[in-house]
Formats: sequence, C-alpha cells, structure tokens
Amino acid sequence: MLLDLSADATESEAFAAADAWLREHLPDDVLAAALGAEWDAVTAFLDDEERGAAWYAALGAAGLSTPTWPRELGGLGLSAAAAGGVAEAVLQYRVGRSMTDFVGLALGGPTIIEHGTDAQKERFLGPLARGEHRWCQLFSEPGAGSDLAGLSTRAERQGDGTWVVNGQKVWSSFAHLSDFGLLMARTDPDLPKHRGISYFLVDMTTPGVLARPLRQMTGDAEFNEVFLTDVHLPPEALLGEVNGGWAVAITTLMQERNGLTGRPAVGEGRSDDLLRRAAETGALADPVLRDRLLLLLVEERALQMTTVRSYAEAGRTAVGAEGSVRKLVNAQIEEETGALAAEVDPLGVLAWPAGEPTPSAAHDFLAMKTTSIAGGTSEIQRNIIAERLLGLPKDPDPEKDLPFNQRARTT
Amino acid sequence: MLLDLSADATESEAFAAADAWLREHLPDDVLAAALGAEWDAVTAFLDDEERGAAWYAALGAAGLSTPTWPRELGGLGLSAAAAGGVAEAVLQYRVGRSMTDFVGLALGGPTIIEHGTDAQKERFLGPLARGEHRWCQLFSEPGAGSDLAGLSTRAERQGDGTWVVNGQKVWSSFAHLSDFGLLMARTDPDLPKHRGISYFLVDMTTPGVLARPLRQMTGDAEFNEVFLTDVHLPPEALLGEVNGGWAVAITTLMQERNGLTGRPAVGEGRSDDLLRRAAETGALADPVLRDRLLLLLVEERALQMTTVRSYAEAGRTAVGAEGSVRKLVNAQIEEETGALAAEVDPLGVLAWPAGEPTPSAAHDFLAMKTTSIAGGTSEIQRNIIAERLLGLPKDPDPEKDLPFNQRARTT
Amino acid sequence: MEFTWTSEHRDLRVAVRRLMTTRAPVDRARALAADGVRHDTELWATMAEQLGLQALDVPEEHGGVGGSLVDVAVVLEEMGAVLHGGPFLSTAVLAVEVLRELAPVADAAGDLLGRIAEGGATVAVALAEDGRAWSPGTVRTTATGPTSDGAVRLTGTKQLVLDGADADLLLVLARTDAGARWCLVDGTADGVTRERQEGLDLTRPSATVRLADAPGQVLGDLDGVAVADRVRSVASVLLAAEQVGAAAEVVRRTAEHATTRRQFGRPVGSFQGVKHRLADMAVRVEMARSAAYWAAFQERGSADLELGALVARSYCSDALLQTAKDCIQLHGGIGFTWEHDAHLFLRRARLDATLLGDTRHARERLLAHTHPDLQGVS
Amino acid sequence: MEFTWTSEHRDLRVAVRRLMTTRAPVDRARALAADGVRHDTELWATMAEQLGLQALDVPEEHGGVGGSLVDVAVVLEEMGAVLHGGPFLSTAVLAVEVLRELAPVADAAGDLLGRIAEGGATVAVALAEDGRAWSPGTVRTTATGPTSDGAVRLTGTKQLVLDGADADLLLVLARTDAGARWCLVDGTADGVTRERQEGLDLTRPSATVRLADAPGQVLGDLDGVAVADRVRSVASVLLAAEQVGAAAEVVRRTAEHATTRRQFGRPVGSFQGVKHRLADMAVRVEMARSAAYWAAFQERGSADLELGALVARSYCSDALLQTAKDCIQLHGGIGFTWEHDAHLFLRRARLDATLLGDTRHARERLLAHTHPDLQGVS
Repeated sequence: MLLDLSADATESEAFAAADAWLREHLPDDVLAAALGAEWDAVTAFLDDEERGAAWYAALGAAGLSTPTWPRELGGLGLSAAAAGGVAEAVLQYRVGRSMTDFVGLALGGPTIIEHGTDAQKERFLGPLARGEHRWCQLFSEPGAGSDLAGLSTRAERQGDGTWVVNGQKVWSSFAHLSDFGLLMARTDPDLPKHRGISYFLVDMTTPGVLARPLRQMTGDAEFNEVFLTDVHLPPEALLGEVNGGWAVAITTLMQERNGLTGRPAVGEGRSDDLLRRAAETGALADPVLRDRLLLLLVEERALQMTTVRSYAEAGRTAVGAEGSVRKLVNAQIEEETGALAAEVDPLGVLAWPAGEPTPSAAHDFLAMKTTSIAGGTSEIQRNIIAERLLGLPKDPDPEKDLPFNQRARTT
Repeated sequence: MLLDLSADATESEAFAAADAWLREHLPDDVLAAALGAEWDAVTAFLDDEERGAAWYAALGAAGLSTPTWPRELGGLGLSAAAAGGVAEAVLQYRVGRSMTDFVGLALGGPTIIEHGTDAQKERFLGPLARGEHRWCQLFSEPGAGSDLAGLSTRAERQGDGTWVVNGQKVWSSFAHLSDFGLLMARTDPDLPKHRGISYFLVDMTTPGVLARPLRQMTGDAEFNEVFLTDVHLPPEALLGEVNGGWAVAITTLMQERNGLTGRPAVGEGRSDDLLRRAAETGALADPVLRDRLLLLLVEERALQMTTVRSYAEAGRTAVGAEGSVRKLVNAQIEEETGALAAEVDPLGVLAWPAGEPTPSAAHDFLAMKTTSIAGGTSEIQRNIIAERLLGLPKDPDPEKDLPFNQRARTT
Repeated sequence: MEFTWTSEHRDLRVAVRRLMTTRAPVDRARALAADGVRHDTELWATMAEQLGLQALDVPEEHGGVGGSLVDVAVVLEEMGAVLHGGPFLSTAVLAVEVLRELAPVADAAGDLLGRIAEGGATVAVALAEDGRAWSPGTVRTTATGPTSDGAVRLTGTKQLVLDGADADLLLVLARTDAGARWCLVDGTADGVTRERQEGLDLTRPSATVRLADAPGQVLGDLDGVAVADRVRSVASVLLAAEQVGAAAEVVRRTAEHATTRRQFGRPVGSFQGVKHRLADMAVRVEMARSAAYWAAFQERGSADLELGALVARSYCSDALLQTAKDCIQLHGGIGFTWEHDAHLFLRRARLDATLLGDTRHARERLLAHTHPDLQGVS
Repeated sequence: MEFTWTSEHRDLRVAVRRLMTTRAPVDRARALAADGVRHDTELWATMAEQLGLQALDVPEEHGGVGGSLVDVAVVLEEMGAVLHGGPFLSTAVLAVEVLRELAPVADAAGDLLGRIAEGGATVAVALAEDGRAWSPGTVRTTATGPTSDGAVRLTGTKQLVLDGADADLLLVLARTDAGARWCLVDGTADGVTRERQEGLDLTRPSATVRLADAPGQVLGDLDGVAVADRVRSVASVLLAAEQVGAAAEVVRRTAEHATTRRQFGRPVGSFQGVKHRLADMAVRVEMARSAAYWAAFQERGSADLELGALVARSYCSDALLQTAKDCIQLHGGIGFTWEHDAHLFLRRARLDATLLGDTRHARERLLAHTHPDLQGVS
C-alpha cells in the first residue's frame, strides 16, 4: 500500500511520485474540482464524514501524510527536503490533513517514534497516519509557561503500577476536539525540577479530564484550559522513562518550532496578499508603506529560503536550533503583517457594520502576537539560539538544582 | 561680583539678567562679532590666552558658569530651569566654557559640593568656576566597564596617612589635558566590591600619573588610558569616607547622565542640519528617507521637551533616573543621525580626495555609537530605568556580597 | 509659557482619578460594552455636577470655566488610564473645540457650548468620509439651499463618528456653494440614519451617519476646513494626553506583572529580556508625556502649540501602539486572552493613531511648520 | 536547481579559508592599508597558481574552469570573513561578469577573460558617476568616434572605481552615438588620471578615474546598460556572500567576547540584554546565508536568480550593517577603538550596502519582478 519510492528520492522525484499517486487515487470529481480551483467542493469532500475519512485513510496508508517516518512504521523514510516535495504535491489539490492534526502528525508521531515502545508505536502510529485520532499537547500550566520545567501537575504512582494525575494545563490547542493528549507531569517532587518529570500519552476520554476553551483576544477560541482531576492512567501510558520526561519533551518541542514555519518552498506568501490588498486600498501608492511592505516581502522570501536550506542541510536528522531561528522570524513577520494590515486599510479595520464578522485585516491585527507567544515565546527562542547556535552561557536559575518542592512558589 | 539675581528667579528672569550682564561685560569687539555672527572672531577671543582667561574668570566670578551652585560657593543658587535660562543667554554669544570643561563643571563641582570638606570646596570650586582647572574622570578600567564596582585599581594607606595608588584607568576624556582627576580606587579588597572603594581628587601632575591618548574608530583621540604607578596622594585627596566612595561616585554618575543631553530648550538640532543637508543632496526627495529624517526630528524635539520637563520638575533637587531616559534616547538619536548621514550622501561618505579631512557625514557615521557606549552603556541605562523608575528587581550578581578578593577574575 | 505644574493641576488629577477608578474602571467599560450600553448617563451627570469637567474647556463667556489646555489634558490622561470611552472626547473636546471656533460668528454655537458645559447635551463631530479619518479637504457631504436663517438640507455619509449613534446633536462638516461649513443636525431628525458600528476598539463606540436630505443649520460662514485644521491641533494635544494615560497604565501593569510573575526561580522582571523592554516602554511614556504636556503648556493658536501638537501626534501615537504590543508580549499567554485587558489597550491604540489623521502626514505637516523652505524639495 | 552542498564546495571552502586566514588576516589588511600598499601581488599569484581562484568564474572556452556561482560565492564568503580587499571582487567578479557578457560579440573580451583566469591581469570596472553607485541608466562619460576597429576616445569622470588606481585595465561604461557601451581602457594610457581616494572602508581601495580624450576600445555593440543590469544580478549574489562572510565573522567574534568577558560576576553573554541581541545577530546571519546561497544555487539568467539576487541584496546589506553596529555595542569601549577590528567591519558594511545601488531600489525592482501588475500602482 505504501507509495513505491526510494528513501533516497530527491525532492522532485518525491513530488512526481506523490503527484502521480494523487492523480490516480483522488476521486474523479474531487480531482476535477481541484484542477478547476473549485475549492469549496474540495472542502466539502474532506468534510464529508465518510468520504473524508476514507480519503485520509488512503492517504495515510500510502505514507503520504507521514513521509519522513520510517517505512516500517508506515512512512516513506524520506529526507526532510524530499518530504517537502510530497507535501507540495498534496498541497496543490488541498487534500492534506488539516492544521488541527498538526500536534499529532508533527509532534506526537515523531516523539512516539523516538521514545515509544513497540506496543505504543503499534497502537498509535497507524491511526495517527490514517487520520483516526486527533492529538493535543498538555504541557504549559498557569504557573509554568516559559519555564516549562516548573510545572506542578502531579502524577502519582499507585501500588498497582497505574498513575493518578491532578493538575491544570493551559494553551492546549484543540484539546476540546482531541482523542489523545501529550502530557508532562511531575512524578518526583524531591528531585530538581527537570529531573522529576515524566511524559504520558493520555486518552482524553478518561474520566476526570475536562477541556474548556479559552477565548483569545481575537475572539477566537482555539486554545483550552484542561483540568485533570484524579485522572487514572494505565502503566502503558508512560512514554520513555519514569522521571525522564524532560528529554522526551525536548523532542516534541524541537519538532514544534520546526513545524510552525511552513513548507520548504519559495513563493507567494502573506506579504504578497498584503501587497495586493494595499494596491486595492491605494496604500501601495504611499512610498513609506510601500517600502515597509517590500521589506516584509524580502523577509518572508528570505525565511522561505531559510526553510529550504534547513530542510536541505538537515537530510534525515532532526532539525536543530535553526527551527528556533525560523520560528522567531516567523513571529516577527506575523507581527509586522498584522501591523501593516491595519495601516493598509486604516478605517476598514476600525469599524464595520454590526453583526458582520470581523474583517480579516482586523483579525490579523489582533492576532499579530500569536506566534511571538505561542509554542515558546520569542524570548525563549532567543535563549535557545544564543545557547545552542552560539554557545553562550545560560542565565543563572537559582532553583535549577533545588528539589522541586523546596523552590519558591511561582505565580 | 556675583550676578544680582534672586534664587527664586524664573527661567526668563534669569535669562534677562544674564543677558544684561553679558552685554555689559563682553568686550565691545566681541559683542559686535557675536551679534554679527562672526563666530571665528569670537573663537579667536576665547582662544587668546590672556583675553580668554580673563573672560572666563569674569564669567566665573559672576556665577554664570555655575548657576546651580549655592551662592555661598560661588554659584547663583538657581533652579535647574532658571539655570537653563542663564546657559541660554551665554550660548547666544557662544562665550561659555568648552566641552573639555564638562567633567569639572558638571561632574566634579557638584560632587565636591555634596561630599567635600570645607577645605576641599575652598581649594577647588573657585578655580573650577573661573576656568583655571580642567578635570578628568578616572573611573573605568579595562576589566571594569559596565561593572564599575569591579574596579581593581588599588589605593593603599601608608603609615603616615598618605595613599599609594597603582592601577590602570581607561576612557578618560581629555585626561592628557587635565589638571585634576576624579579617581575611584579600591581601598579594602576584603570587603564586597561596592563597599571597599574610595574616591580621590588627584593632581594629574603627581609623579607616576601617565595619560596616553587612545585612538577611536573615528580617528579622533579624545579618550585616554591613564596609568597610575606608585602615585602618592596626600590624606586630603580623599573625598568622602574611606570605603564610602561608591556613594560619592553615584553623585558623579547621575550628573553625567543628566549633563550629556544638552540644554533645556526646544529648537534647532542635529536633525535640522541633516534635513538641510538632505535637501542639498536630493535625498529629501526620497519619501522613505524623508520620513526617517522626520521621525528623527520628532524624536529630537520630544527629547528636548523632555529635558525642559525634567528641569522644570526637578526644581532644585538633583535630576534622577530620568537622566538615564534622556541619555538613552540621545544615544539612539546619535546612532540614527550617523546612519542617516551616510544615507543622505551615500557616495560622499565612502570616498574623498586623499589628504582631505574626513567629511563630517563620514565622521558622524563612524561616531554613531559613541553615546551608546560612553558614560555608561545603553544597557546600563536600561537597567537603571527599569530598577529606579519601574522598581524592577536587579539581575542577580553572584559576586555582589563576596569579598572582592574572592571573586572570579574578570577579563 | 513656562512648564509649571500647579496645585490646581494636582487636585484636578486626584479628583478625576478617584472618579474614574471608582466609577469607570476598565472592568466596567468592558461590562457596559458587553451589555451594549454605550453611555453611562449617571457618570456623565456626576462629571458635570461634582467636577464640572464638561465646562473645563468652555470659555467663561459661554458658561464654562475657561480652564487651560493643561487642565483638560490632565482629565484626558486620567480617562486614558481606564480606557474611558464615554462622550467626553467627542462632546467636551472635539465638539467644544469646533464650537469655540464658531461661537464668534454663530450664536447657536455659543448657546450649545453653554448646554455642554452644564452636561446638558452630547454632541458628536461628523467629519470622516471616504476612508480618511480627518482629511477635511475632501468633503463630499453636501449642504444645500441655505435660507436666510441658515437652514440647510444635508446629504452624504460620515464614517467613524464617535458616539454618533447616541449623541443628541451632530456637528457635520459639509460642502455648500460657499465652501465647506460646519452644520448642526439633530440626531433624531428625519433623513438621519445612524448605524452603530462594530469596532476594533471595544470601549469607544462609533457609528456611520447617513444623511439623506436631512435638515440642519449652518453655523456661521467660517471656512470649515480651516476650522477643522485648527481643531485638529488642539485635539491632537488632548488625544496625546489620553495616549499618555493609556500608555503609562500599560507600563504600570506590565511592570507589576514582571515583578510578581516568577519563572526560572526569579521574577521575570529580573531578566534583561523583559527588563530592557520595559525600560524602553518607560522611555516612550516619559517622552510622550513630555511632548503632550509641553504642547499643552503653549498658548492656543501659537506656533509652538502647533509644533507641540505635531510632535505629540506622531510620538504619542507610536508610543501607545508600541507599549500596548510590548505589554501583550511581556504578559505571555495570559496577555493574549480575551479576559485580560491588554488587548483593550492595543485596540484603543490603533483607533487613537488613526482618529485625527495618520502620523506620517503629521510629520509632513511638521516639516512644513519647522522648515517651510524645505517642504517642497523633491 | 536543488540546494545541495557537495564535497567540492567543502574542500574549496577549507582551502580558501586556510589561505586567507594565514596570508590575508584582517591584521595584515590593516597593516597594508597603513603602509599605503593596496595590492598583495604575491597573494594574488598564489590564488591563481595554487587554487585557481581567478579562473573559477571564467568559462572553460576562455581558459577558465567554469565553476558554479556557488563556488565563487564560497570564495567571496571566506574573503568577507577576513575583510579581504584585494582585486578579487573588482577583477575576478565584476570585470569577469562584464566580460562574460561581452565575449560572444567581442574577441578582446574573451582574450581578457583568459588573462584574468591565469592571474595575469587586474581589471577595474568604472561605472559610477554623479553620486550614484550603480545607476547605469545615467551615463555621462562619452566615447566618441569609433573607428572600424572599435577605437574610441573617452571623456568623463568615474567615481568609486574599486582598485581603480592600481588595475592594469579599466572597463568603462560610456555613451556612444549608438547608446551605452563598455569600453576597455589601458590604465596607463594618456588622458587617464587616476586619483586614489581616501575611503571610509580602509581595507578596500577605490579611485576616481578622470578620462580626458583617453584612447580606448569598444567591446562589441551590446547595450551596455542591459549588460550592467545583468551583471548587477550576479554580482549582487556574490557580494551578498561576502556580506555573509563578514557578518558571520562579526557574530563569531562577538559571541567569543561575550563568553570570555565577565562583568557583575558572570560572563556578559549570560545577560539577556547581550544574549538576545546576539541571538538576533545570529538570526540575521542565518537568514542572510540562506538568501545568498539560495540565489547562488539558481541558474544564471533565470527568474529565480533575479529573485534571489534582489532578496539577498536587500537582506544581506541590512544584515551586515546591523550586525556590525551590534558588534561595536556589545564590545563596549574596546569595540570603539581604532585598534579593535569592529569598525573595519562597519566600514565595509557601509561600502557594500552602496556598491551595487541602494537596497531600497533593489526592493522596488523586487516588486517589479514578483508583481509586475502592482509595480505601477500609485
């Protein structure tokens, strides 16, 4: 069932093979709709419970949703650059998995592949690839944001080897829609903070798990608070070693930074949309705004070129601190995009007829800080870049080596 | 001899009184030259050894060089704002003291007034006011820049109460031309770093004092390295308490930040010169450069307005952390001025006929970082602003309370 | 004028702060907005009766107290700190400034000033058209057929009219055969349609006002564009004071958060990444405050007031926008939520930066003002 | 083309780095400049004989090795790291690129390429006039009376001619009756006056070249402006590589300083004020490197090469300027001295940012390239 493609395939070979497979396997009506740019029809197909599920199952079975995973685990074993070719092929027809699957496919899968037992791989990877499970991340807490290792959600081992979890998580994207969660919890508070954490795979239907959507400043509610109250987990929910969860989490976090920047290709982006919008409103005729828009265009193209280079240089190894470089720049681009969206249409973002939805420029303006904060703040990315790329010393953390339960209370 | 003016005078009253005095006392030829904007003639007058010295003596005796000093110490006892009126009056004719006297008048004088003995005030303040002595600052060291309290120049007390100083200082403006120096030296290395420092007034002609000009990136040599080798100081060279030098130095440093921003008045500045230059080169017709120049104009005017406000609100009390605000902004203006100077005349700054002096735009470009570094870096100013204006906690300094001689070596 | 604070300034500040923080804190603005209530009439009455705030900017001969610009700036600053969005800006600043200009030539303007001073009327200023916030040179709304007593019929659409859906009266800039003129229109007259708008700034309501042959009255025969230009100068100073108040509050709240929030075993405010950004925020507030009040201390109509207004318009708009953004960044996830006030400040910052025309054009006017000889260089 | 590093790229980098760091470190550039020596002829010979660097960009049919743009970019990057200012950029990049364009229509161009490939000639490109660094549209220098064998007489003044005082030959863009053409002029011919200039960039010499009825030779009848435009694209990519090399070295040195310099009881690099600025510097270098090499991996003459060249021209110029400034800031007082190398990088940054035309115009060309339909919107 897996696509017949050598693991050494180049980007263009991978693109060609995936494209051929897609043209062969996409239902005729969907292929025609995609080729005719009738995107509403394509979306309806994916949203159709039966047809959509069948399509994602086929895509997953062919390895096209998980091109970098090893073939023996249902992937194609491709390099990052070649996998980009596959993604590019799927994107043409807009028939790939949605952003709500990002946590599962991009974070959960690779983390399970690196740290999971055979049984865990068996249980989770197939359904993930075929779109049967949605995953969320249960990392941040109200008192542990940038300082993730300061988390205080407890998982206590029972006599029978099961675990009981209590605590509160926050900023969990799509947790209210998810089947499983990637959970970090403290399993030994007598150890220093990084060393007493374990990593669990949590069935979100377990009694005691309650996800409550959080409204953001944009008015959207994509993130959640998740309350964990006497949640019982089986022994096999543990991923990696007891108290070895920090190392597992690093895998997840590196994938996260890497994955938030977009695909490795140079072409149209947000700045191009904004340039067109500015031409419509007349703002492009203002040379000062025009040059800021062009600086944004330069920055976005340079970021795309950096993503291409990162994937090309990474080969089959995981992307490292350069993921932080890209995330940081992406955040800056998002911020400037939001700021410019307002300047390009100053009155349009300020007021609109009651009852109508928020104009997209106003939404972009309000969302400008999203990436600067979510998925590790820009300050944290700068620390990572300085320490890993440049070898600078860490900031002193007076509680780093203190047993967790002896630290000062965080608020 | 002191100008007859109430200590409660307003800015405009002070201006009027000073202006009347100047018109009466300036030699006729000089007054005529100044009124006719023949500045070369005015400069020649000030540079004339005899006439210049006589003029500065008269100016000083009238209290016009030191308008904020108490009347009993030879000043006019004016508020900061009223003193600005005096300075403004003197500036009209360009007959005030030169920048080389800044350390003595603006830093040394106030520090001696606050911390000196009657004998020290008697000995130093008069000559300072009358322009007989030039002073320099001997604070920074190769290993103690931002961390000034990390200085390691030693002053050891002898049995007879005199001191012997050994060490090296750096970034001393005009030290090679100075009569006296404001010196910080370590007098007890068994104490934590801030508590083992004393402050001395050093006769620069003392044997063992050697000032060597340092060439800056601009090619200028305004700063010096100063080597102190077995320099013997009398007991009365000590200013303030033994090991109490840090508090004395704070007085000097606050005056320094405050004094580097220019006079409290709103009007023509560097941005105006740059705008005119841009009109000449045609750069002003580029709307993007034009708006950057106008942003600089806004910033500079707003800084002037801030200086006016600081002086007005300070009354007779010393200016506090807002001196750091102004120094920081001034540094940013200087940096942008230098950057824009190059963009306004891009080829003109890149090459010029051999043997000719560096064009002023090229000099401004190269000097753009001066204020960001000299007199306390912008990073240090930000610390001061955050801690004093906003009450934020200090960065941890693991050696703060350690005896100085047990600290790790700084490089 | 010299930059001198008086005890009256201080007393006024204390009184307004007490009123606003008890009766109109940000929470309440948020609650009113959520309930669709746009105007707290009790607060409006208290302002007039207890503090006489609406009378501050009204000259004595029209029943006001003829306070200084600095007085009004102090009020706006304190209102900015709580993101007050009631009709004070529209009625007691913008409308009063327009009416002050018109009063010498139109008795009705003087009378209306008196009513405003008593807290007896709210008046919205309708100027923006055609996607431009304060560009009085391009008036499309027409006022036709002035009769001998100044009655006209108005037709056109005005955007971004602050309090436009709620104000008792509207001051409309319209084009007559004789040029642009200011006209007074009853908010409930036939031919007036007022559409409440959904706004980016949740705490300051605005409306689109459609006039279809609506009856109105021309207020004298002054050039309406010149009046709008002069009003903009004074209003820029006062809006700058509001921006200063909001920005200072943003910095205060951020500093408090940075002092109490601990990560990595210490307050986040001890990390230079946070600390230096906060220092830059404080610098912007200090500079903005200097510009706004330096301007407010100048004489109305003077060249220095114009200088200060233009500097403040540019500097304070940028300062509030930047500090509001930094506030969100330094609060991290919590600052990104609907429940936290950070976004309300960002929303206000965006509105204020546009309300009186964009800052780039303020800078062009500054060039014309400071260097008229260079302005035309191109 | 795919973005793929080969072992040849790596070997070339190692070899050039070894040569430059041993034979042409920044200290030596500084010493040569102080002594007034502008051209290290031994190094030039070694480059040609041992590594064949001058032949890299010369096509095989003209005696070169026809390396890829990536090869040449690697050389430039390594030269940038030591602020090399020898004739490589002028001769082996700018002149070679002009001559490559002309060779199909002018045998003399092909012959000269062969001489350059051997290290046998240095050639300076004289284009800038009238205060514009690379604005080939406004040529004022004239070339009159071409005889049948292409002989002309040139008159005019060229500015900012890299190595102009020292090069054996000059390639001059001049206006003929038929339009702008490239002409070859002997550096020592009658009527040629070469004035060595004092330069902001102490490590890269330039001259003003005055031509007064100087003899020269037209190299074919190609439109000289179009040639200059194509040359600028390729040269922008290669100059971007030099900027990347310099910026990376600046970051490396600054990081080293921040790791070893201690203040307040710990390395200054552990303070976020320093650390985050260094992180931003590293980000600029990574992005600049991506842009420069993405461009270098594209086909000559392709739309993507033009895209990459314009992005790199804008991004890398700004990146080097900013990192050079930050380097001074983070070194504190020591970085401000003549003896420290920091200012040499800042000086080079300023020159490189201007050399091929300013970055703002590169961005306008980028708009024309990516959105030709929007370019004229105004």
